[in-house]
Amino acid sequence: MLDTYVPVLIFVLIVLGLVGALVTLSFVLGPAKPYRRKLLPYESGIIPDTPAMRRLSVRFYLTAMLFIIFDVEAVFFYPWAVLLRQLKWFGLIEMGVFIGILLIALAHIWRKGGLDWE
Amino acid sequence: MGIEALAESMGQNFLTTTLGKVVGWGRGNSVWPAQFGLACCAIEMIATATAGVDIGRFGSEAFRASPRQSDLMIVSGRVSQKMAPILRTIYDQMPEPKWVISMGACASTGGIFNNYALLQGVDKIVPVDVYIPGCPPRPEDLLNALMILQERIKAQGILPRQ
Amino acid sequence: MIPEALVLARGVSAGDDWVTVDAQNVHDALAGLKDDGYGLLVFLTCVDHLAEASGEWPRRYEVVYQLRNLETREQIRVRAFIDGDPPRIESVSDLFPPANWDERETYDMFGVVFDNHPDLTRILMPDDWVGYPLRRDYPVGGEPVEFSEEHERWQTAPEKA
Amino acid sequence: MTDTVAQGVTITKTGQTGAFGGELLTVNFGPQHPSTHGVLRLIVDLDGEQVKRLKPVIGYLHTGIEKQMEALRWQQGVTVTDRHDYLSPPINNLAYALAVERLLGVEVPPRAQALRVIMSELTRLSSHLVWMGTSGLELGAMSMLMYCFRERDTILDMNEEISGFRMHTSYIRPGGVSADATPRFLEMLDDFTHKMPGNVDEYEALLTNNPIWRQRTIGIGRLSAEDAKVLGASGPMLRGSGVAWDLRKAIPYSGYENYDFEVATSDLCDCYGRYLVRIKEMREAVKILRQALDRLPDGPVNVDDRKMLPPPREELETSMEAVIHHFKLFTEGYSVPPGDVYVAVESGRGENGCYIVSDGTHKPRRVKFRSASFVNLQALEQMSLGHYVADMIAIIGTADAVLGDCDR
Repeated sequence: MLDTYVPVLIFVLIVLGLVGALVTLSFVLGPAKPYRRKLLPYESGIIPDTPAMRRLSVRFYLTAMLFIIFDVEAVFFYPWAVLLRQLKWFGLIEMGVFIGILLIALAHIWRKGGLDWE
Repeated sequence: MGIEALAESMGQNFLTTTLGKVVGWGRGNSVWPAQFGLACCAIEMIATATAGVDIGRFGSEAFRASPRQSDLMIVSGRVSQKMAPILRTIYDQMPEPKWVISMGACASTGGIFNNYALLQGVDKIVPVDVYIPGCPPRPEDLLNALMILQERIKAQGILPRQ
Repeated sequence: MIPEALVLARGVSAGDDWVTVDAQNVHDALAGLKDDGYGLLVFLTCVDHLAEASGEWPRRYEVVYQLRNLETREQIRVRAFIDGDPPRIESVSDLFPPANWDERETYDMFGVVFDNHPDLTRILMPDDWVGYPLRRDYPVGGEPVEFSEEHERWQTAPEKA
Repeated sequence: MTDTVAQGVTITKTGQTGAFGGELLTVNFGPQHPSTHGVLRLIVDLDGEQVKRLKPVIGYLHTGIEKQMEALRWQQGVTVTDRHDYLSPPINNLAYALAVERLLGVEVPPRAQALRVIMSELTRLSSHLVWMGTSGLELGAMSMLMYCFRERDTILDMNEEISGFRMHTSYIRPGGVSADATPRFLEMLDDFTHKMPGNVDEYEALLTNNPIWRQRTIGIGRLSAEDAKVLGASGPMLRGSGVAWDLRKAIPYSGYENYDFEVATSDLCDCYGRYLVRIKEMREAVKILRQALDRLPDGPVNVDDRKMLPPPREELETSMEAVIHHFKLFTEGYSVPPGDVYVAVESGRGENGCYIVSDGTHKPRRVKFRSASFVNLQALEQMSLGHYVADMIAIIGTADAVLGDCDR
């Protein structure tokens, strides 16, 4: 039963090998001379003395959260789409309920003005 | 059974080289310049990057905006006293190995402006590898300088770690 | 037009007519001209007449305002002579917005202080630069070039030839 | 915390809160930035993505050109005037040459005036092409750079054909032009004027109805006609707001009055309007080139005043005065009667003027270049308040500031 996962294993090994080789090669072959002025933050040539960590407005956080919710929702569509034929009606109704709930949530957010930026 | 003998027996489809040559070849043919256009030479540098005189044939068409991703700084234009510390900062923030091409008379020696406002030659603040005469030099001159630099990079091979 | 009392002299030089005004009432003169239709301050600069052979200038610094009337296409140049260390004059950036940077540049290059200018700091030179480059007594600078007339050693016998 | 000071420039009071309680973030669009068309530094206060305050800091390309010209003789100054606005060298030469000629009271022959008009229009075209190429590149239209620089190379080949130099031609000098137009140049110009309108159609096809270009430029960087006049903007910045002020029509110089062309204006008052103005100006420039080529008068191209211009080489063997004139010119140079003059010419960016004060010696007492970019950059803050950072890139592009011209 496990042999169906062998190609995945080979793929992972190749990826790890390649990435590992690239990283170690560039670490070994590339000269590295870190000194203070090189590690200072780059801001178009000026050494910034203004703190970069400023309190950002809440809108960014709100938009990020909304994105995550609806992005994760999209992830659930993939397995459903693959098995659409086999699941026949049961799958459709099940997904319909799932989408319906999130649609109501989206309508609520839209009405409350969570989507517009200003 | 030296390497050459092995190559003989394998019917000549082997290429034997040293790691240094491979590293030099890789680095030489993918020198990414930092976008450091100052004055008139910058316009000729852009002209070099366009289709007419294509710098892409030498692997250098990716003008990186940030010094972190570039290994060649083409100082194209006159460096004023106010710009000198900034040029030095940008040079410092470029990762090793890095090279500098001083494009044009103003960058190399202050050019026709021998006065209080200009840095008389960029080699006063950064080590320069290739100088290009001309005011502004033709795009072909910039390519010629790039080829000279590529020969020099290929000859360097593996650089010491520290 | 400018009230006649303020005008010290008037003339035409190479086709451009100019007016000399006393430094104290430059602001009123330009305000008068502005109401008269000269809405655009083309540029504002200063000329240093230190040790000048030709012409007898009342004072060392001459601040020049070039005004233009967009409708009638007339141009006029207003001069004001000032002196002192640092030379001071009234700022006109409240009448003409472009004067803001022009005055900062004139301060940067000549050291002319414009009273009640919103932000009189250096604009072209580095902020910690000492000296005012465009004054006649400021050396051109740069590196001495071997074969040029300014280079005294070259004119004497070059022992190290 | 005190005011945040970067290199002596006080920028913002810390703790200023933005719209939703977020603090203002001070960001440097510093001298080395892909979108600032040169070494312009903008200190920008951002509330999230919106620009709350913008302070341009210039001077990073200050070359001391005005001091340099005081140390050079009258005829030597031409090489320096090429290099301060490096996108329109002949137009700077023209301003300097016209100023010196007016001081001397000298008039150049008609053929020289026509050649000067040809070189100015070619330069205006190449300057607009560089603007469109780099502005397109910034707003995502990468191929614009390739298209525009293809035409620019043909213009540079023409520059090289007539003056031996691609960019800084030093072609227009006090007293005339450096060399007569060669037949090959006239051929290339004739061929160019036939091809160019087709190329401009190509640019329009790429950009004018391009939805991304329209979205990024329409309504961005509004500058009303009244503000443009008050701020002293000139060139496409002024004509893009509906004010039909073009120095070639308003105060004609060098024979512009006998060419018929329209002043390109658009009353959209935004980046898109200025783009349309520049496209129309390119078409008008080709029309002027066409007329100048058809009615190119023949005759001398220089003033025949021996005090001002060296005699032809072959004359040096025969006549003694020629040798004396030649010697005097190249050791001391000619002197200009005392006085001051201001001449303004219309460059691609706006009004490029040259104010010269002469004290009768063989070096100018003071040369001041009225630079269009220096004044247009002051309108940057007013145009970009309230916009997003991405729109500010389009606004920097539309100001078409050349920092060599701005810092002199």
